[in-house]
Amino acid sequence: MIIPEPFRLLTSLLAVAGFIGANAAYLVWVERKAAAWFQRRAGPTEVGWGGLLQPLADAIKLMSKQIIVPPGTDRLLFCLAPVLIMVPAAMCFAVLPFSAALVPRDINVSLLMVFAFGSLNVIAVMLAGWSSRNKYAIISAARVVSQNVAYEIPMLLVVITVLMVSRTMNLTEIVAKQAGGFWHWNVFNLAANPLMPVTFVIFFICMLAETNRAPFDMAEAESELVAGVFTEYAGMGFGVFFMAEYANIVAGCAMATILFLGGWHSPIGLWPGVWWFLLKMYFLIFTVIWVRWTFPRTQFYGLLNLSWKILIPLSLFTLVLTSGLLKIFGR
Amino acid sequence: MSAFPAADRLVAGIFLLFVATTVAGSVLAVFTTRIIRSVCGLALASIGLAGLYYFLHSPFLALMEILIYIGAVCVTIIFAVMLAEPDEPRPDKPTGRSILWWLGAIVVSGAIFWSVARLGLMGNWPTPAIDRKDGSVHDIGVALLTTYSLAFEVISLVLMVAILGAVAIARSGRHHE
Amino acid sequence: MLKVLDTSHSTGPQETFVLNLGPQHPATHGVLRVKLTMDGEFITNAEIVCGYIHREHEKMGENRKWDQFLPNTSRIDYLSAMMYTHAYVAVVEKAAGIQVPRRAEYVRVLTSEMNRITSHLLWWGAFLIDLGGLTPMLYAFDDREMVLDLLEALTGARLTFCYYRFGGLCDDVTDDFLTGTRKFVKHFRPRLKIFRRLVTDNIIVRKRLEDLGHVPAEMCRKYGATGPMIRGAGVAYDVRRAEPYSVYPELEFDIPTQPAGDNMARYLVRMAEMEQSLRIIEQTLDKMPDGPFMAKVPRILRPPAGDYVFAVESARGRFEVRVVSSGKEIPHRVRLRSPCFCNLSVFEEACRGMLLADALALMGSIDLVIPDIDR
Amino acid sequence: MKAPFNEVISGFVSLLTGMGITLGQLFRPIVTVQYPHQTLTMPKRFRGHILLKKEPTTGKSTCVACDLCVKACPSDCILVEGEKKPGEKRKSVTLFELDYTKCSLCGACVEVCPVDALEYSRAYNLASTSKQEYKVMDLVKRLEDSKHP
Amino acid sequence: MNLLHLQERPAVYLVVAASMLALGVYGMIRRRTLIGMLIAGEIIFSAAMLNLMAVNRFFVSDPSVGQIFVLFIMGLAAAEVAIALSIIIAVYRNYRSIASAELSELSG
Repeated sequence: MIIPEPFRLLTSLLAVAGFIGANAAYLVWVERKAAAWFQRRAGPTEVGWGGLLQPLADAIKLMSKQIIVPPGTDRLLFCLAPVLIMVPAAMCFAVLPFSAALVPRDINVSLLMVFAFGSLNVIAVMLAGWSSRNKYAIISAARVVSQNVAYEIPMLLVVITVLMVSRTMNLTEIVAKQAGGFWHWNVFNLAANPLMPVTFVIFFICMLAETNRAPFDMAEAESELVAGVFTEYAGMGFGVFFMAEYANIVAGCAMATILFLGGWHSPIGLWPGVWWFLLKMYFLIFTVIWVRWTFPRTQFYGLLNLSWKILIPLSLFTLVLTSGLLKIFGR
Repeated sequence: MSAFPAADRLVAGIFLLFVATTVAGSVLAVFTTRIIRSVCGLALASIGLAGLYYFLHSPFLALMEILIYIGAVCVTIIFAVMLAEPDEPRPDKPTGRSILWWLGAIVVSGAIFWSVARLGLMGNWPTPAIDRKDGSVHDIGVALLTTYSLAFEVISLVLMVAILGAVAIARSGRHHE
Repeated sequence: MLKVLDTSHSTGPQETFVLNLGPQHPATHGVLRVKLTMDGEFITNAEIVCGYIHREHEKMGENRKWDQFLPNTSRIDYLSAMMYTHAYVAVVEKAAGIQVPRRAEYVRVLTSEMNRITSHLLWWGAFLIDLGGLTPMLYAFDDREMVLDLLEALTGARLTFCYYRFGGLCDDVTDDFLTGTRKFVKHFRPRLKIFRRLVTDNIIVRKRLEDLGHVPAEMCRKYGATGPMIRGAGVAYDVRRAEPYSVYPELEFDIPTQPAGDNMARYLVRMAEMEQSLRIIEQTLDKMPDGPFMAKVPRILRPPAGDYVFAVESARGRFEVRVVSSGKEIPHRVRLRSPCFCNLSVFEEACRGMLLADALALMGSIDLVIPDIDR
Repeated sequence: MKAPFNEVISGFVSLLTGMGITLGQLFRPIVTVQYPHQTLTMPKRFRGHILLKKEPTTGKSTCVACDLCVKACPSDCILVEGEKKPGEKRKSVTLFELDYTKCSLCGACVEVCPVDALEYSRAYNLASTSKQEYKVMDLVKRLEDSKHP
Repeated sequence: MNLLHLQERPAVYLVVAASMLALGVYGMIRRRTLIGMLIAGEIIFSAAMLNLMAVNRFFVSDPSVGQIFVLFIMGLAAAEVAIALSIIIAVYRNYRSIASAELSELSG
């Protein structure tokens, strides 16, 4: 089926925007509900059936609030930061293959694209913290930068491992190579590298750290730094950061699904389709929420130690191991 | 692309947008007094540059530009800004000397711009190839590890030395331990 | 080259800044203000500014009749209301020479220990929130509510119990209460195991607590820090054993101590204390004598002139009430020695050189109740 | 070399254990009370604000306006006035005002009452738009308005 | 001048690169802090890269050569930034300032 290019572009734009919006809104609801159930509470129940209209109510509340730009801030950057944080998250979605046919834009170096735009995230958070001119926000911004720099490294190393196994930078092809049963998925591709499950865990941990999620939520750290970089943001300014956090989580979990869990392929090799992709992705998102509501926050230097002393050596080791195995057994 | 209405106009518009972004970013980076905005200018220029690379048939480099320049260089600079002073000292009253400096800078950069741009516009270039294939990532990889393997090794050595040097210099001033 | 750049003798201005923690900060659990002088994320100096909710409890005691001060006692440290009331009631009984019936003493110990469990549970939840873990608090509150329900049915209030009277209790314990308490003890032991597996064994928690926030026994003595602070530094000092009161000498329990003196030591001491409290509760339930719950007490109390002191072990340490009677209806002087004030004063010295996040973990492990600091 | 490796493994296992526990709690019923829809019944001994008891036979208070509760109150929040009606042996209460904004719910007044005229209310979710309503709570009027015997 | 096919004219890229170079040089002269000068230096690097890429695209037969060179420049730029910043921080620790005018100890 050939759809004329302008319509295709328009529909994929709308679909991506809608997908991000719906996810950001409803993951808030899911998170609140899941948190409540983990804690044996009921969660939102009042607005709509089972609190389903809660995101709408939240949005209305946030939008009706006054947006305060405190005196002394760098006004331009302070207002720019919330805008800037949404862009990279949205750009990542432009190349994510939801299924074989459902790719907004299939480009040859889509893997690189996701990580290139993913690395913009930190600048936005950083600008938010810096321009607030608030001590808590600046401490938090410094933390965020060193955290993101530290976790970018093992993440890219792990991705390079996957890259070497699948020998392409095209996400669609990476998934296509994992067809036919869960034993072909990269996470279980023990022939290429017996440490593949470990690399998946490393990727997942790095993804948590890159999206500033608990137990690595140094950006917010509400019991230490009040609200971290978001301290001075009010109303929808804060709301946008909140949405971007969920957009980033979705992007990260989608990447984990694509790189390790066989994308749209089913575990038994039958009926591939977008639902498998969504199922795996939402399972990972649930795990992210689950982790958040189980663990306390790590120390800041514990977090850096984890990256520099454990994750980077481990991922380097898997990288060397994979290349060695590839060299010996070839393809 | 042919099915797209007014495709070439759209493309030209996007191209001009990228050119404007690049130049505006550079201007911001150079002229603003706040260093943090200056870094933002550099980031902006990098985004524009990435777009220009895309138009120069090299999406790979475009993405690498974003990854390295914004993801690494800008972040590192901002980090250093946080450790050191945030702002430049406000310029004092213009003295004769500073005006002289300013005039000198204007003249030098103006001369450079004029001569290089003139060279670019009037230079005796061969006829440009209009529709050429892009160098694929595969080609780049092969060339890196065959023809340019020495340069590749030297670069990795330079990076290694840079890391070690940076660590050594930065560590020597630490007085907590 | 490297030598030139050595900055150990740098002459430039020190790069420190002042971080104002509080009076409204999520980590200070109330209106406490700490002025931190920071070098980056390291604390070079801390200055505690308290007094934001000073209510002059001591002065109130000197303006009221002896028994009119009773409601105040449960509002000084609202988390160990029973124990604070116990201290005041006991010092007045000592002054007036009132003999308390044994049943009342057993009930006092029983309810005090239940109160200790609620206090430690709340500390546990709040401490985990300080560390960034939000879920354990709800689990702790689940169990805490059970105890509070029992105590509410017994005393009529959930927090400010005001259950003890000079010479006994305001009302007898009910059978429902006793069976309910037995049920709770049975329920709570496995819960403590779950807490251990969920939190105590957790690697993140261990990394955040172990070997951080050292408060050695020396420092505790210097500032008069007591309770889990000093027991976490390896000193088995517990007023229940050091200056036995009520029926504690008849009961078997251990004083948990940890030698390390770090955050984890204090954490473990409190967790072990909850188990010891369960032991005490079981014993008091078994040994509960029959008899009156109230002694004969004159309607208007005029204790003979003198200076009386009585101390109890509250959930946070030694709580001491000193009253000076001039033989009148109204005390001449009421002096309250609250454990939190002394425990907090350790913070300024202990947090020097620590990272902000670790210092807040230290503050959490001290277990502050701000009204108790300010009184 | 072995120790840090073991720490990583045991640490990871401890994380999984924690996640197992929270997952177990996820499937258990909720324990909170959905407040406006569900309310609690207070236990018998619950100490709310005080009320004048209604004597079943006369439908009036037994209070004799002896002022003992006024003297017992640590916070000075009770005001009682009574008058001796002709033909009665004791005084009867005409005004019993409670300043609930000052009351600390200690129950001293209830305990001291010689004729057992006071009781605790079971109301715990009091709310009002005006402070005056709690500044002066006229208990005699409440007694007359109350429906229950 | 036809605006529609500007992206296929090498001169456009060369002029943009020239302007970036000039701006970078101006910044190098005018900026009074080390970090500001470093940023100006990065602009100059970018100008060089753009120039290389433009020439590579329009006048060179093997399309991967220019890309490889630009990659090398990026690597060098990253290394340069790392070293320069660590020196700047070390200098800052010593002098509590990164204004270039104040670092006159070596000027005698």
